Amino acid sequence: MNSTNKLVEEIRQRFEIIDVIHPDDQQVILDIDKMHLHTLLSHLKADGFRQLSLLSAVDWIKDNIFELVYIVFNWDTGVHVLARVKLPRDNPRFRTITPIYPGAQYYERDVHEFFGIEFEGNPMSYKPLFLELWDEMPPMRKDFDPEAYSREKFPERVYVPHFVPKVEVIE
Amino acid sequence: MNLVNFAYGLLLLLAAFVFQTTLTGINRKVVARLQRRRGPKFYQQFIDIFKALSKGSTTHGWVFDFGVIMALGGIMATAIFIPFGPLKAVPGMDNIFIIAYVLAVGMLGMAMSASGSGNPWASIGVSRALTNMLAYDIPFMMVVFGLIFAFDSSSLSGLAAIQREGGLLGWNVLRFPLGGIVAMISLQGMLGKKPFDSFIAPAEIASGPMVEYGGRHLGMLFLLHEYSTFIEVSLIVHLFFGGGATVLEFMVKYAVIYTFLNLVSNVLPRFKIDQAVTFFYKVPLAMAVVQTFLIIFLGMGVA
Amino acid sequence: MTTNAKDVRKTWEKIADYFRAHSIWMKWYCTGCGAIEMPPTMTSRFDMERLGMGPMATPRQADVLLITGYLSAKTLRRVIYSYEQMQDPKYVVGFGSCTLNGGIYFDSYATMTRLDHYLPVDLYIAGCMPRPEAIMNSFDTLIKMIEKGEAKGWKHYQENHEWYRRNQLHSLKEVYVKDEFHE
Amino acid sequence: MMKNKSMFSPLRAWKYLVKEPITIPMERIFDHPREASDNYRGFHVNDWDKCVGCGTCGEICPTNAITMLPIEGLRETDGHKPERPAIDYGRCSFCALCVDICTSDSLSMSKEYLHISKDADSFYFLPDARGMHQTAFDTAYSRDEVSELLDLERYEIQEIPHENRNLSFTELIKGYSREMALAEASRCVECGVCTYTCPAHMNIPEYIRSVWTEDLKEGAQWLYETNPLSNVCGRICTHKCETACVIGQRGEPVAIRWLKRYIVDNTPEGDFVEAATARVSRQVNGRVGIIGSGPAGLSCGYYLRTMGYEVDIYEEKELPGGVIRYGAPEYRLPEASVKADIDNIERAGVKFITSTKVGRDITLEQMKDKYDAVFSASGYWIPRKLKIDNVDHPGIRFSPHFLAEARDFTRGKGPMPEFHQDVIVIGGGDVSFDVARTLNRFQLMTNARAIVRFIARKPEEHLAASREEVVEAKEEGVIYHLDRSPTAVLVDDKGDIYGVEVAVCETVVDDRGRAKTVCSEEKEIIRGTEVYMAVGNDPDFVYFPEEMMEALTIENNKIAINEKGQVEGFEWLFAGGDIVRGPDIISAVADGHQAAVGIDEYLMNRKK
Amino acid sequence: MKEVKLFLGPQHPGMHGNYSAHMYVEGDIINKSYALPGMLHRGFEKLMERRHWMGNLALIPRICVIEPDPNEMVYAMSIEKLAAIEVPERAHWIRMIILELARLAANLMSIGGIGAPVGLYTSVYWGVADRDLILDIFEKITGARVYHMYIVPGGVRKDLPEGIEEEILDLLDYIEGRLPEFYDLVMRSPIFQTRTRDNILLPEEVVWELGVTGIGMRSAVNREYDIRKVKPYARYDQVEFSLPYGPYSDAFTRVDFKYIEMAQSISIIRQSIEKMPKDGPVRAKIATGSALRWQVPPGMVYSCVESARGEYGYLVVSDGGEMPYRIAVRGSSYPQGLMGVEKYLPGHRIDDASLWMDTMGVCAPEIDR
Repeated sequence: MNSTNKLVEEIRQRFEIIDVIHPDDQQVILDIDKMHLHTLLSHLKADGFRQLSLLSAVDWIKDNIFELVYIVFNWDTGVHVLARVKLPRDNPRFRTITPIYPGAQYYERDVHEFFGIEFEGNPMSYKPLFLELWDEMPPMRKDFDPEAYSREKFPERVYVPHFVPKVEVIE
Repeated sequence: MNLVNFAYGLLLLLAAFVFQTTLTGINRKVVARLQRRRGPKFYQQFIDIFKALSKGSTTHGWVFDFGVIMALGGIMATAIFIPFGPLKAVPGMDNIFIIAYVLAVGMLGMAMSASGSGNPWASIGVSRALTNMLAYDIPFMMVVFGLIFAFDSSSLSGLAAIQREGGLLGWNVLRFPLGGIVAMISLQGMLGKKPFDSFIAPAEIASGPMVEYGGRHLGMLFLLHEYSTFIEVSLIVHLFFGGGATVLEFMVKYAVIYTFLNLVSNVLPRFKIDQAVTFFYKVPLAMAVVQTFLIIFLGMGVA
Repeated sequence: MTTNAKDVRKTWEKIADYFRAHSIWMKWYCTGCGAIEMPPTMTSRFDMERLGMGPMATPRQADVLLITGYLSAKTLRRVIYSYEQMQDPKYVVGFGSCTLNGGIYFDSYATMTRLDHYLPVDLYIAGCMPRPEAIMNSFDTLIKMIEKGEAKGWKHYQENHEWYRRNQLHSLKEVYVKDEFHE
Repeated sequence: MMKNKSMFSPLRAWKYLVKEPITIPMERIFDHPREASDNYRGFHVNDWDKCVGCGTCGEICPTNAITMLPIEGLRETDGHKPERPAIDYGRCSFCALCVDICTSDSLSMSKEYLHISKDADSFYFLPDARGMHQTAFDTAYSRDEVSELLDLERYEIQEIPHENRNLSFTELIKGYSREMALAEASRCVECGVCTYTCPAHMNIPEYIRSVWTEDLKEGAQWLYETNPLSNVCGRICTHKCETACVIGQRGEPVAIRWLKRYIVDNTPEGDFVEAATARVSRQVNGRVGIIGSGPAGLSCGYYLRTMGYEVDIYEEKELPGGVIRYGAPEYRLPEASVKADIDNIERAGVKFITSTKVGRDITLEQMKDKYDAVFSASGYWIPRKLKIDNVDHPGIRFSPHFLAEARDFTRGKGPMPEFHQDVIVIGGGDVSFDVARTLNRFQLMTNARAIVRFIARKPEEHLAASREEVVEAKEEGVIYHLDRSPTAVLVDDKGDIYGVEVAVCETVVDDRGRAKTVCSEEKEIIRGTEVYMAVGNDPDFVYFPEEMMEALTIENNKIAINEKGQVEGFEWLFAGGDIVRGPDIISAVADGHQAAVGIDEYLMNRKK
Repeated sequence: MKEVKLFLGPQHPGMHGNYSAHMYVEGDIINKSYALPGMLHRGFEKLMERRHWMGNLALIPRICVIEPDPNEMVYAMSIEKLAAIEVPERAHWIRMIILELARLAANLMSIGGIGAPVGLYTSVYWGVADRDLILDIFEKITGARVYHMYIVPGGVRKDLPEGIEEEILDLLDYIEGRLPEFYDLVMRSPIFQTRTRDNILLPEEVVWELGVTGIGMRSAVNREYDIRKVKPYARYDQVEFSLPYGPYSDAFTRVDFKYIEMAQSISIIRQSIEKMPKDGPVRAKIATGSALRWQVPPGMVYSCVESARGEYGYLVVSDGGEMPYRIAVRGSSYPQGLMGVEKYLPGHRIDDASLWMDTMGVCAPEIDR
């Protein structure tokens, strides 16, 4: 954790960090207010975290929030920073980070498609990507039941078994 | 041309088809060897063609249908003029110019038909095929003109006979080695073998002109392909390898050349179309120019 | 007179079926996982060209459509489109669990569960995914079926087109899709 | 790598023109397909002789491919369900998790991998040992200890230290800690085989799940569903469920009894009481009298109460509970536990009329008149005597009386019973061990030395008592004289007992697995000054009037009843517990419940 | 010239897998292009939330069919981090052997498969056939050819079968002997070089803009950026290997690097077999009880490994239950497969579109999930 401690110290001095978690020695989770996320990411990018590894969301349906996770990576130190922000679950919207990490464009589109989170400033993100003619709520939301959907849309096979259950009485 | 000649011609056509298709089948086995496998049965190509002919097919307008028939007719008509070794259906008509002319009808029909399908891949394929044709035809024709100039004959059998008089060394490929190389490279292009097959490249343009063909249409396309291969390889055998005094000699020469080209084809990747054109205009064309220069102005190789 | 014509047709069909059986060109469409066992089957180790089979670039040229595993709704539309472009007679082989009853994706919102609802399937292969040996054997079975004239899925599709189309529409809403929407 | 290009280097590939291809020959694909590897995950094979039909394979299956099909011709027995897994090869992903988790080791996968058919239904497959196409294939993938997905070892329950535990009557088992209980509960696979075997058909998987999800209130509700004596049963149940438990097929069964105990010990009292009383109906449909407040009586009373009947339970002794109050020793079943259960039943509205013996203080006829129905569960209280010399000697003491006295003492309601310092216990069942260990404790509590000699006809592994009793008693210093059959109590000139004469016996197991004990003529003398006999008890049917006794069918001391608990010939009279089934607490609870249902049905029908 | 709209895929022979790109073509030049993913979308992330931690074992490898093992590894690693499990030493080494064999197989398919877009089918036939020999080894070790389900949380599922080490070493010798033949056939061919040299460039800025990883990144940024080096997992810190890197990334370099990486993989496997403890446990339990009730302590963790195409990562979120709460997958070719196609495929000729997909390492199933 030594390698990340300095980094966290530095970030703490500049930003209000709500919480810091170290899942392993080369990884830091930073909970941050959504006001500060963009400045944090800009700072991190200038600090060597040049790659956006992943942008995704978690649906905490019990707390009625969406959590966005931005994972940035510094190839020189091998440190992943997971910056997390929370959004209300009803009418979730956030600002895009494409000006900082252009590669986020499709991740945002992905998150929009699967969670329904809107990213202002990224018009591309409103278009469908993986799904075609989707007519339900965004499928990765926790209250979406894929099995029910599947049953309704894609009927299952009902077998007419060939085998006669073999009668071999076990004493 | 009377009825007997016509029947004779049909018979030759049949022989050419059987011969070329069998050879294709055998070649598939040879290439399979190269690829460390066993390959299909030697008569697989027949089954493929007949199967295709037995299937239904969709038309894409009369241009599409007519083009195929026109192409097949044109090519088969050309094939009749090609001497099968010493055998000739229409004596005196095996003139290079006639062949080149009738061949063009076939190619045109093909291009028409493919464009008629309306598929963009097919259009790209056709334009590539035409570009390709332009690329290999110029060096090839230049060399052929040199030959005609040298021997003062444009008859295939005549040219072959002249070569045979000089024995093995009389073969044009040895008399005019540069021209021979140019001809072989051009033949590779004519046959649409790698590296010059960009007009049917499956990985690029989904088999190009053939993209919309299926069933009977495809069967005809296969027939057409066999005949055009026969015409093109025969052309080279007659022009550069002394033709055939006997049918067997012709067949052996033919088979060796065809197999050799196939083997070369299967260890090479393909050029992009612009690279192919550049290549043809750089290497073979230069060689052809030199060769023709040597023939015309120095008389080199001319007995 | 009529019976005579029928008999002649029959003989002709028999000959045609022989050719069709021994020269099966497959549609080169990797719809799912099972496609990863196709390259070994096609290439030197198993060499399915020995059976007279080979991949073809376009649906027009192909005789058999291999559904190599699960089909997402998105793929299913394109598969149906491809199938309808193929020339008669045409055959469909379903690979592995997914084509039978959804396989491991039985509860997925994106993939179909049973293929024979949408396309007539001539043959199924067990496995997830089937090994090349199983694929080769299935082709052998298919060849025998065609020789005997048993692989009549395409006719079934023609005759029951309504039913198939209804199922397709139920699951997919639209079968033909314009792809521009997402650009 | 070399990067110079060469027109000719690709031509090197031509060398393969003369080399043998690597293609697999056709016959090794079609005629004799290549054999799969020894580890291959091919089609399933299921050894029906081993399979217990637990359905765990279907639970783990990530594709829902496995359904348990009821098989005609198979019977449900303890630890076996008459079901076998059928596998849908339209789902299966050949992950073999089912093989790894198979409790009975019956599932494995073979080298068979070819199944091609146009018939989709043929992909639904009921595996047996013969493979998919009735051809033999070698077994390939099978479970080993690395790929094991079950937890085969029990988590240790906390016990009081072994040293000196026999100095007092403190309960031996402390119970599970939260972590251990969760760990133990996590071993359960929820197959439900135990439910069938449990006489009371308790919802065992459900309450173990409640432990797992830490919803103990729900757990308590599940317990009261079928058993109002969970405190008791969580401690001294004979746990037949554990012998049926499928985890026990290969490892140690889940400690079902201790998990039940964990629920009763850890549920907040309020929740527990609520679970017991919430289901009680306010409506009154009738009145039922019950003879005997043992487990059967309590259970019947409780369930009748929940169905809306007024219930009076008659008890001869001072306190209700019967065997659980006057039988089991304190170190197994503390008074507080008994009280908790009985209090809850009382809270539910069951009335106890104690110190009232039916037949003495009230006659059966009176009861018949007073109540709409009567349930008799009077139990076994008359000690059996061995047919040996001097068996009527006054120095011989019997288990019911001794244990009752001991229990009164530990409860603080009586003096310590009198005993000698050198005693012999004759028995073999759990009760005899209760006697021996209680004696052992008494001796050590009053003296530094204890001599308890234990005589049984059978060797250790064939004793009727539960295993832990045998082991623990030995640890505590009870001296075993096993394989000895008493033939006489030896009395000296003064009339005092000085020992027991025994014959040396041998137990052999025959081909069918039945044990048979044969005693030789060889005799031994085991010395001791007092003999305790714990060889079983008999019922006391004195409260039945004579004419009734004649009408009743009594075989082997057991009254015949129908499946509703009704005594044949007397539709108003129901019976249950020991007098119907022989001694077993959980069976008695089950009988009580069953009789309650029977009574309800009878009275409802009568009303109409 | 008129602009024509063309579909590259999903059933185009030049497309690897069920993936599609729409191209607006003028002449032979691509003007605009868009990726159309989703044909292989199965909703994995959703399905994983509905299965037990162990049941997911069947699902995980199916995310990427070309190289399933990194999926298993990264899933196992995440759980091990969350549950703080110590993996037995021998298991680490076995995992490395499996992962490198998988990388070898994927690269073999790739260096053979590079023949397909350029029309050199002989190399395809060779490459796939040789890869099949690796699959035979996999079958012996894991019981399946493609979806191994072998690397499990806590270790590996079974110990190595007896004598497999020799077989692996023999196979490595064979493959090592075959590599120069591939090189002669493909890489030294002047026509191949004409097509690939100075073609399909990947400049450093683009790498950072998109987030391209793997060989593409290493060949462009001139650094040895590889997860195995930067944050070693398993026992990669105890073997010696060095990966190729360079400042100029064209199609040829990227294919060329694959040859070097294969040589490195072979070396890593040999070292692993040598250094691996000869016996010992290979699996640690991740939780108590039966697999139906295995739970993973709550938390969030991101783990990544280096697949043949770059950084492969899972974001695993557990709420302490019997099933994952959320798993997000970072497929290594996600950036180039989606945004790369949109921004950097235009400008190339349609002849090169398929080659672009191939040398950029676009793998459809891991993008679609």
